[in-house]
Amino acid sequence: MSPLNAYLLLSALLFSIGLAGVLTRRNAILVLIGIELMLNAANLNFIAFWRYGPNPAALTGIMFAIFSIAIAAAEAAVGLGIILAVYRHTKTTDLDQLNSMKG
Amino acid sequence: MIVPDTVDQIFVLSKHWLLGYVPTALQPIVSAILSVAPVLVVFPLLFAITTVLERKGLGRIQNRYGPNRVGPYGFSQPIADGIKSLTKEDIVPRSADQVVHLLAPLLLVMAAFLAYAVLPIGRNMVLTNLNAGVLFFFAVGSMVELAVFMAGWSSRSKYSLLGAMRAVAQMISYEVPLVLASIVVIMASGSLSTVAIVNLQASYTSIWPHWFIFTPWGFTGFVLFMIAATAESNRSPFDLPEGESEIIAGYYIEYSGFKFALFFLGEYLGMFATSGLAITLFLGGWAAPFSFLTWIPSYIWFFAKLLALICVFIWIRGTLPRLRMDQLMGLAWKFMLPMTLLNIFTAGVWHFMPSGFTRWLVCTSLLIVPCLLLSRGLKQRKKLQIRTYRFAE
Amino acid sequence: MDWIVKNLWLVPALPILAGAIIALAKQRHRVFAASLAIASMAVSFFLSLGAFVHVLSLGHGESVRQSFNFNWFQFGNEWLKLGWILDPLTAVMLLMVTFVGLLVFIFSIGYMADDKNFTRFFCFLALFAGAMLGVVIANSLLLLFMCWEVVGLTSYLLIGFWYANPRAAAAAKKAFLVTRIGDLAFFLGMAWLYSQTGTLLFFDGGAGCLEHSALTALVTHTTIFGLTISTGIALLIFCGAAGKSGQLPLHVWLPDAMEGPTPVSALIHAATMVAAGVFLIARIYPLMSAHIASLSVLTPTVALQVVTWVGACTALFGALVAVAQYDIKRILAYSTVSQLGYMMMGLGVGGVSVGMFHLITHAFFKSLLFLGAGSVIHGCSGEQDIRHMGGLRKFMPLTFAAYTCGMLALCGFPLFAGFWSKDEILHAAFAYSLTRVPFYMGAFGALLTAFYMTRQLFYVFVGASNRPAAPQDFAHEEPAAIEHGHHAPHESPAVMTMPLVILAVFAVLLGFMGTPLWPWFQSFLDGEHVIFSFAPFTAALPLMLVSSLLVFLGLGLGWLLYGRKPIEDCEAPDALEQVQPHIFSVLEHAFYVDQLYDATIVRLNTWAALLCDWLDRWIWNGAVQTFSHLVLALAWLDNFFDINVVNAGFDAGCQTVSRGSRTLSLLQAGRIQGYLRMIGLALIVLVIFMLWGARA
Amino acid sequence: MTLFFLIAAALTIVGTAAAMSLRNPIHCILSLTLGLVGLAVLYLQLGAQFVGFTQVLVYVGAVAILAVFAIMMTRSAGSPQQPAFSRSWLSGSAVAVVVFAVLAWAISSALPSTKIVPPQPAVSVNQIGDALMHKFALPLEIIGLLLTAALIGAVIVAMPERRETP
Repeated sequence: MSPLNAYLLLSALLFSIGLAGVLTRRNAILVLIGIELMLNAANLNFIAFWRYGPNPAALTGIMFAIFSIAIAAAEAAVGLGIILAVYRHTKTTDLDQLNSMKG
Repeated sequence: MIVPDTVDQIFVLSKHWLLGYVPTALQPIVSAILSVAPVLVVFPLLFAITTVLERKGLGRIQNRYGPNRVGPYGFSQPIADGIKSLTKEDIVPRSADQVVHLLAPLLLVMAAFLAYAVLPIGRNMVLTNLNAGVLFFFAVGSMVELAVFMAGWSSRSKYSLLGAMRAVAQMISYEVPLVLASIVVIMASGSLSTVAIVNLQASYTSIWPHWFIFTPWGFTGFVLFMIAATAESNRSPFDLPEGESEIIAGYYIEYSGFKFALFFLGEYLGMFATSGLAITLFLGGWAAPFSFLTWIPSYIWFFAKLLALICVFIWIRGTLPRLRMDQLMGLAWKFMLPMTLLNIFTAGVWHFMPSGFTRWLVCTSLLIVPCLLLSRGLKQRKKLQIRTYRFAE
Repeated sequence: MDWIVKNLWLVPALPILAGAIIALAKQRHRVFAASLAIASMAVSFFLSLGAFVHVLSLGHGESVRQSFNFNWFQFGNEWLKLGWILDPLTAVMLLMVTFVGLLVFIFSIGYMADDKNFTRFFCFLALFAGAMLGVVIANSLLLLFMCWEVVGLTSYLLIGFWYANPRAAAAAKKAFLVTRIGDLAFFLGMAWLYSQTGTLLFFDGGAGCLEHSALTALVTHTTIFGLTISTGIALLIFCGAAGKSGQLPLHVWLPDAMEGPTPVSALIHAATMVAAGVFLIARIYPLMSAHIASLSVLTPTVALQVVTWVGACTALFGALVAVAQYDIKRILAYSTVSQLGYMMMGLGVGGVSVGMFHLITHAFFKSLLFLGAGSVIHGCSGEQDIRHMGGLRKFMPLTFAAYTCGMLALCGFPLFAGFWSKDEILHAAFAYSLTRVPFYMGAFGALLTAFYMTRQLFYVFVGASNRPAAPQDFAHEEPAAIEHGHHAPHESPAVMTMPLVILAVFAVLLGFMGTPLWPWFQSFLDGEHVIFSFAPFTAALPLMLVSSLLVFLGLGLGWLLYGRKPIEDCEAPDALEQVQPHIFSVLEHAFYVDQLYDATIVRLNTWAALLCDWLDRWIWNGAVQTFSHLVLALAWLDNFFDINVVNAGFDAGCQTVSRGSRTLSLLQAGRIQGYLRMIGLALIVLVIFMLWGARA
Repeated sequence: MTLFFLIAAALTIVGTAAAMSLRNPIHCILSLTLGLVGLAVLYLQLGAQFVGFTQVLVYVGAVAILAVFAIMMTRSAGSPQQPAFSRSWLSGSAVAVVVFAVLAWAISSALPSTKIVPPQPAVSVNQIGDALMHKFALPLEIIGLLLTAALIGAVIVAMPERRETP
């Protein structure tokens, strides 16, 4: 069980925990957090592969992680903004009720 | 001079001396403990002294004696306070969220102590010489807001929640100018590690030290940094969260006894940490003010500057009235933020211009003119609007 | 062109105009109608006289014929032309028709005096006279045919004058239909002639259909059975003539036509109309006698042979049947049939002049006989059956005298008009190149003629007056006679007896214009100079003796059977009947020809009608019904198909689509987590797929 | 598989699991911050100090607070009346488990379990700064643009409509 595998397994676990959160939680904000978690799992992968990858000096892993964190932050901000707007409009953050976008 | 050097490094040498007696297996842990322990002892003592100093200072400003009953001239007052807070009953509201209620003060103090890891108290007397020291400092600083919120929310009372919300909003608003102000120094020094920044300032030309404060962007940076710092630690003009006259005691209203004391400890430690960073960034850290004074050990200078800044804080607390919430916010986003960005710009200009009087003239004018304009914007007397609740309808 | 030729059209136009005016007059304008009709007839007569004088003055040869043609109407780029002609034939006929017509008009004033529809009668008479004159002067076969039809119409109207009487109406209808059959053949012939020659004008300055160029064209082509076209056309036209003149197959209507008033019978069924057929054959004689140049001029063509044979048979038949009739007018009718047969035979064997001479003379004495019969009926207040008459000699001496002159002329008593004309025919028949049989038939016919006329004379005028106390069935009597009451028979008034006397004079004297000694009439018609010579007289002498012998024989027989012992009982069977009852009954019923026709044609007609009715009712109607039902069934089927298959299928299709869409829409239920779940599954599949690929 | 790694991993997993399963949203956020700090520690352990401190600064400092604010403003701070999990939680978690199983299987089967551990790469902030300024200059600009846009967008979206009467 090489350290890389360990980290990958950990990130896979993190990812599936985030996915479980997204799929099961009723509150929109917690779903958003679940998504954040999944993104972080991806970041962990980046850093793990950077650390145990063939060419650590290239710093691509780190760069990717940094940019990913930036984007995740932006996404979180906009997501929460939207959730607030939805709440103001429909007075609820319960995803099961927010199903007007349907066929 | 040999003598000052050994005196200067006395702590470092003693630590290595002690380490010699420890078995190698435990050495990393023991060395960590040995370097952390003095910090954990020195700064709480400093906290005790500043409480007394502050109360006597405020008294003198307000033309009255401070505490003078306990010990000589009231200087053993902190011991009495300490015993009082320990013996007081620790009341926790029934509806409070027990776990979060307990965790809040611990997280606050922990965050404060973590901040000292990167401050260079003396020549090579720094706990951890991190490459991204300043970043570490701010990362840890941001946990304070979370702790404040936990405290406010967990005690389930409207006043504490209101206080917490105000505190968090204020701290977030002033964290941005704080970081931007420090960025100026990082840009100028080209490194994030605090030790490198201080070493950069430790050199002298003739007798004048190369402190950053003696540059136009340095001085404005220092002023902006100090304003943001006072806001960060909820002191004096920005102590809206625990404005006694309105919401009694802010987010730690439901705390009593030792947890209450911890809150105070955390607050003061936070103040010491940010002023420490100010010292390392602008006032040359442990560097002596004049070349001929370098014989005095470096840590003496660090603590001297620290005491000076503390007195400034106390002085400001005594003189300036409390700001209104919207004035506070306006100051942060309409004055501080533009000024810091401008400061970064002037630092850039400073860096590329050839040294000389023109450089000084250009940079100072670049800074003073917008400062006057922006401050005029703040002074407009805005009609006091009816309070609109910003609750998410 | 002289004035008379150009204005020849006035001759027929005046009577027609008078007829038209009288038609507008009211029933009570009796005097006005009569005078107008007679006036128009008189003017026509004078014009005809003028025309006759003009023709006389023209001299001889081809220039004798003058015709006036005009464009009638245009169809396509051709003009249809009509016209009238003035030649000796026309002149003679004009004279005869107008003169006899005038006398009949005068006679009918008296005869119809008591009739309610007096004006209507004169209107029809005037119309008939005009039409007859039209036929005479016509230079175009089309114009002739038109007038021919009007003549047929007026004969129908006049026969059926007392339309209230069903027998009269039936007789009129019968006359009209039978002549119609003949006219049909006539029309076909005309059409065929037009198609061949391209014109219907007789004489059009060389281009007419009776002129040399057209005739040669007709003769050269042959149709079926090797007959030349001219023969075919001639025969068709002869059928028309046969119909109108009552020749053998189509003669049945003539005896029944006696239902009409007696002046009608006199004018139409004795003198003019029946003569029209003979005149027609005389008019188109060049066509009939046209033959290819190779044959000699005198050999009779097929058409003429047919005319001859038909004429001969009709003559014999008419004579035979007349012997066994009881009705006074019916005897005269059959005698007319027989005489017309003689005329046709004359035309066939002798040529135009022979036939026409007998026609003219016959017109006079036959109309005399009819008018005489009319005055007798008038006298006996409508009694027509000769067995109920007798001994009228004492009551009606003038009528008796005129009647005997007519009877003798008819029989061909020497020196009377009939003798000369009938002798000419018999002479021509004797000289007939092909066969001698027509001559023998003609001779026997002459014998019979003499016999039945004497029988009639004795029945009516001689012997005891055995009028029955009360006349049996009144129904068929003339309404006029009924009011007359039953007092003794009396002489007719002057207006009726005067024409009789005039006609009697002509019946006696007319013969002398065409005797073999001085054949003026024949040469006048042939357009040659008349030469006074004894040669033909001496040649014809023996034949004349033979015919007069026959006449005396007939008279004797008649006196033998009927004259010797006066007839006492009207109910007793006829003398001849006692001798030969079977033959007598056959003759009396006219060889059962009517019954034959009824049995064959009429029944065929009814069957055809029934068949058509059945056909129409079941076949056509059935077809239409079945077709409509078929359409209905089709419509029902279509509706059924539409509802159950199309609609149902479409609805089912729509339902499945909507159901499918509903299930599909569940996929997109708006639940975000649902979508994410799907994405998760997709991720799994993707990874597995990638790995699977990698490991393989 | 040092002890230190195990502790940090356990910390992260416990934090995130709690974040996804606790009833009270605020508790979820707090446990999330715990998990994220654990993750930052993992980054430090992997030698990426800069990323670790940014992780803490960005997530614990900003995103957590933002989430807390969002929760406070949407009045779902109190313990929620309805059940915390959506009706079809079973299938969701099942999918997650299967995803984990597949990924785990993929990882374990795909990569060769080499034991050799490459040396700890020493990365200084200067190197990161250089890389940012040179190799990754364009992405940096784009990220700057993106962040400003996100900033403005979030403000506009969350701003109450002007017609709101006071």
